[in-house]
Amino acid sequence: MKKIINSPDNYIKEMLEGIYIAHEDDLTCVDGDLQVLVTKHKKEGKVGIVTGGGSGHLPLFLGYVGKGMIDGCAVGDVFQSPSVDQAIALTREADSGAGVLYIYGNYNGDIFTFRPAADEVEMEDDIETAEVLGADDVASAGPSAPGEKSTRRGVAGIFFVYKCAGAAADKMLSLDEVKRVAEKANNNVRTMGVALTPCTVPRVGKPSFEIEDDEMEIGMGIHGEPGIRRGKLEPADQIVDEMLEKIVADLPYENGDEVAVLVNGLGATPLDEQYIVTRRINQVLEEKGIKVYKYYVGEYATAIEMAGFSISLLKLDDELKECIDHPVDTPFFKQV
Amino acid sequence: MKKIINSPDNYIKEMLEGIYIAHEDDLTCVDGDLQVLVTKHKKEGKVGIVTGGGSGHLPLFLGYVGKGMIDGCAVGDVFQSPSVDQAIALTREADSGAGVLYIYGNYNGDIFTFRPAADEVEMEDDIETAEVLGADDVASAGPSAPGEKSTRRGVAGIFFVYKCAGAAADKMLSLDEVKRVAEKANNNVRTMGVALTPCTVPRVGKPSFEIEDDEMEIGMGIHGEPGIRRGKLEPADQIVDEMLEKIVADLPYENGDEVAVLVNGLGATPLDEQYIVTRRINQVLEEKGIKVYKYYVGEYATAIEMAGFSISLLKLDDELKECIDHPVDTPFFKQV
Amino acid sequence: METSYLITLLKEISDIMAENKEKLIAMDGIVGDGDLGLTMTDGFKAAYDAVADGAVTDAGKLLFAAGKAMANKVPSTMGSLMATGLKQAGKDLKGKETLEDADIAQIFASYEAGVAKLGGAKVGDKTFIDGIHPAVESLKASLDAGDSLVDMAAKAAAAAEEGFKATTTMLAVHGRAATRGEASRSLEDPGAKVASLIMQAFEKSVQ
Amino acid sequence: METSYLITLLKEISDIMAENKEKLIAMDGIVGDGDLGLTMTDGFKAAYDAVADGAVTDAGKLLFAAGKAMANKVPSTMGSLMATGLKQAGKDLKGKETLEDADIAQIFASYEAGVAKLGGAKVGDKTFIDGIHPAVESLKASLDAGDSLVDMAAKAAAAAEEGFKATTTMLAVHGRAATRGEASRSLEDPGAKVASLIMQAFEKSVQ
Ligand SMILES: Nc1ncnc2c1ncn2[C@@H]1O[C@H](COP(=O)(O)OP(=O)(O)O)[C@@H](O)[C@H]1O
Ligand SMILES: Nc1ncnc2c1ncn2[C@@H]1O[C@H](COP(=O)(O)OP(=O)(O)O)[C@@H](O)[C@H]1O
Ligand SMILES: [Mg+2]
Ligand SMILES: [Mg+2]
Ligand SMILES: [Mg+2]
Ligand SMILES: [Mg+2]
Repeated sequence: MKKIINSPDNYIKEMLEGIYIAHEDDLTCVDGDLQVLVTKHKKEGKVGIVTGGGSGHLPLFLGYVGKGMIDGCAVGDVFQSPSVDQAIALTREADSGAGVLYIYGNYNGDIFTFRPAADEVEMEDDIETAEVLGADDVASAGPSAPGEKSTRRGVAGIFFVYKCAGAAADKMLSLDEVKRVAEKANNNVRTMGVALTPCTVPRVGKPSFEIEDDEMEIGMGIHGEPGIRRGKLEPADQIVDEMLEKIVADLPYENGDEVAVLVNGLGATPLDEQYIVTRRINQVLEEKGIKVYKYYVGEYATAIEMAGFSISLLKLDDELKECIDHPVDTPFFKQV
Repeated sequence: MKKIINSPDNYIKEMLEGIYIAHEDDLTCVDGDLQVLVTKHKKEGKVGIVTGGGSGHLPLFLGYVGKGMIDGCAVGDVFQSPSVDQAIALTREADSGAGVLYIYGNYNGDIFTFRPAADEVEMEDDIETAEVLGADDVASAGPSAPGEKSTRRGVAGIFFVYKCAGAAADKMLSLDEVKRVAEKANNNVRTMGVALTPCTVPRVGKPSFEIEDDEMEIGMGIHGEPGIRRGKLEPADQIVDEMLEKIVADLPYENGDEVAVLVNGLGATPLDEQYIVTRRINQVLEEKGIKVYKYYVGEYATAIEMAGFSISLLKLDDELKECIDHPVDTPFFKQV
Repeated sequence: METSYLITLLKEISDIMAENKEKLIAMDGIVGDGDLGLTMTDGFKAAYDAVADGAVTDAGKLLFAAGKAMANKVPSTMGSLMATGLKQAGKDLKGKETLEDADIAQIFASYEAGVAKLGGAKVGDKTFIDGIHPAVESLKASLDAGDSLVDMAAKAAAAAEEGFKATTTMLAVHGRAATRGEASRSLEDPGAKVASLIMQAFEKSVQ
Repeated sequence: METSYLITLLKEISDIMAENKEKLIAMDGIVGDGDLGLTMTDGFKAAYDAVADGAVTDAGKLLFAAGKAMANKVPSTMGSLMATGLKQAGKDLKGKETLEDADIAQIFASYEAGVAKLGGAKVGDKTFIDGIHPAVESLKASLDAGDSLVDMAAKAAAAAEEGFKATTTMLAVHGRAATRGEASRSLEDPGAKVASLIMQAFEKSVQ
């Protein structure tokens, strides 16, 4: 394990200390618990939006805490959920009377954290809560039947859910309305990833999986879980084509539909490669008659130091376009 | 070589195509040459600031082309300089009557490009030019004698030179004044890096150097050139201490001096580790009585997919602080 | 039996997880993200540490406190499920200052019920439930048959291990393993292995 | 000699760089960034390609055009230096439609002068200059001695190779290699190797 750390046991603590130091003007923690992080720019009367999940995905999740996006985040150990108590403390801090929306990935560990927390703050603090579970990873399960809850995992596409819900909340919409917008974004986003190398959880000390020098893992999980296909590494264009085939087929598109595109590096993929991928995405979507309203390219949701990338497509309507255009100022993501 | 590319020969072209697609509203190329890139938001009467150098360092150099920073960039092949003709075309486009300042790294390849270009545009187009050569890498050579030109290479610290000069130009200062500010920033910035893994130039196809699984290379060059010390990988704090020792000693500091700090990932280093480093930097500077005015943490100047990081310190006075605070909006870097 | 026996039990569980840390990491690495060895080791250690001083003598409060400590320490899928199992057992044993064999059997029945309620998994879904459920059934049968505690524990441990082994015939429907469809069938479920380890620890704790 | 000989010369240089591509990458990888094999191969190929059709017969214009093509193709340290050498030779041979032996010697003297002017390196700085300079000296001596062109070339190639070998006694003062101080001394300079290869190509071109 080749990492710039002091000890695996202090990994999260020291990382968080660095975050509070670097972003002192914008972020603070709740009750001295570094793992419960809120914005210093709380907007009174606004619906609070909070999230949470394991560490190891920076800038996800805590990096999006700020103006125009989300209000707080509870982070667990690497790839581990935060605790119920932390979620409770977070919710209390994020509420300013208009209720709190939980947006987090559809993953049992996190569900087991946020649902009990919601129960408790509703009972004890009369805070109204709602939840939207990110479930954009088309490689993690088939589509759910109408009415059934999705079994898909939430991955990088949750960025779009934060972005849209954050804009709606910033416009001072009600909890119901913010939830409706978040759900719309969530229903309209699809993601798929590919890994070239594994990642190493510091306390585990060895890579999450083994992969040959000429192989790739299509559809791997964001913790390095096995994907849907292991195969020889292919040219960038071919990989993009396979991924887009799955992503686009999963949500019906009509000629002229518009999308926002997120090309996301998983941690160790040079930006150059992400732009080579962007170029191909543009070609393919043009062929399919899908118009790109906006591109986001970079590291938005990583798996520590995994090499690889994911593509997320968010289908837009006028309301979501307005949300996409809304300015944002968070430690890791700014849109002017 | 495990890369998401189509062919090494098309690496730069396809990467640049992706950049123009993703940042269509902000960037355009000159005369159809993708390697010569200018902002779409040219400010009339402003001193033009241009830069250039090899590809493979994203977001350096072209990522800083935009409002409040620099106006254009010529990029060469991976780790190669752009050509004289490209630098000439760039200069002509960036000038709007107030002259053009070249800011680029102190490296023969680039000097051999920009000096002849400056000669030509001064002769043929009556464009006034000036140059400031980034020379912040304390590991690349000893300090130069007073009056002697530096033999140090320019690395990540050039970000601060862009930032300060960009602010000065945006405030509509004259070429002389912008150059003065750029020089001040340049004289006040020091950088040192450490590499954990090499990088692979696509057309070379193999890593730039070999390094054991438990070794690090302190002071490596930004193209993966050998550094000043190869040793066993140490805890983060110890590495930071060694680097800061060299950086701080190189420029006299007094108790109470203020700095801007750039913690820069070289391509494959997780943000988590960069924040662990940030935490230690803060401790050490506090001990030394140096106050941090602002932190920048992330990938600002990479070496393709090298793992490692660099630390840059910019010593501030009131004028430079104002420059640091100036808002910026470029494809890769935004400051609100 | 004194309720301090529960401390012994938690100690055995904590120890067996630590012994099997690498094995659980490896097993979870095949079907999931490989963290199970860490969460089970840290979680059961936290559960044990929270009550090790013997200050709490109410069996229910002791188990609940252990569960709460685990929940805060390792809030992952299995971490939360195991914590909830402990807390459910705590709720059901509240007020007991001594333990009959039937109470001991009840602990595991409550444990299973807590996990099932939070996670919603059914027998045959290839989860922890498939390890714990046969053990709980075996404990009931032993109670009816009047087996000694030692025999009860041995039979339950054997049943759990068999349940675990049988997961190689099941299709995963929960968590990441479910992604792999038919390919998941022949793989052992690491959560069920945890159930088997818990019952082995129980067996040791009564020897 | 016809000026088309220059096309042959450029072809030999281009070929020898291609043959030594990996060797130059490896050598530059030790002291620098490892790109020299790429830039020399691509650069001299571009130089040759620009004039290969024989359309330009003025020796000066031909060499200058070759240099310009190389400058645009590989604007790196050595790329720019080599291009400037060619351009300087072009300037100095302008107007010549045939070539005497003295003109040929002049090409290399001009080449060295161009490189020295742009780069500012002196003999002993452990650069390209340390390979080319002894060769240029040898060419002058051969001219004075009345050597045949074949002999001139062979002696110059030997001198360049010796000059290259002698770089292992020098301390680097230019470029990245200079960072390493005393540790750089025993290392071969890859730019001087390029000088030696150019002179080898020259030797072949007159056989
Ligand atoms: N709903 C459920 N009920 C019971 N056990 C479950 C459930 N979902 C998953 N499990 C068990 O959890 C194990 C994985 O636990 P863990 O490693 O904590 O998951 P993850 O790392 O994905 O959060 C599986 O092997 C399975 O036995
Ligand atoms: N000022 C100079 N004059 C002549 N040759 C030089 C000079 N500086 C460097 N060189 C030569 O250039 C070689 C390296 O060339 P190159 O690989 O293009 O450099 P880089 O990759 O650092 O730009 C060195 O081996 C040296 O011989
Ligand atoms: Mg997990
Ligand atoms: Mg797991
Ligand atoms: Mg080189
Ligand atoms: Mg180079």
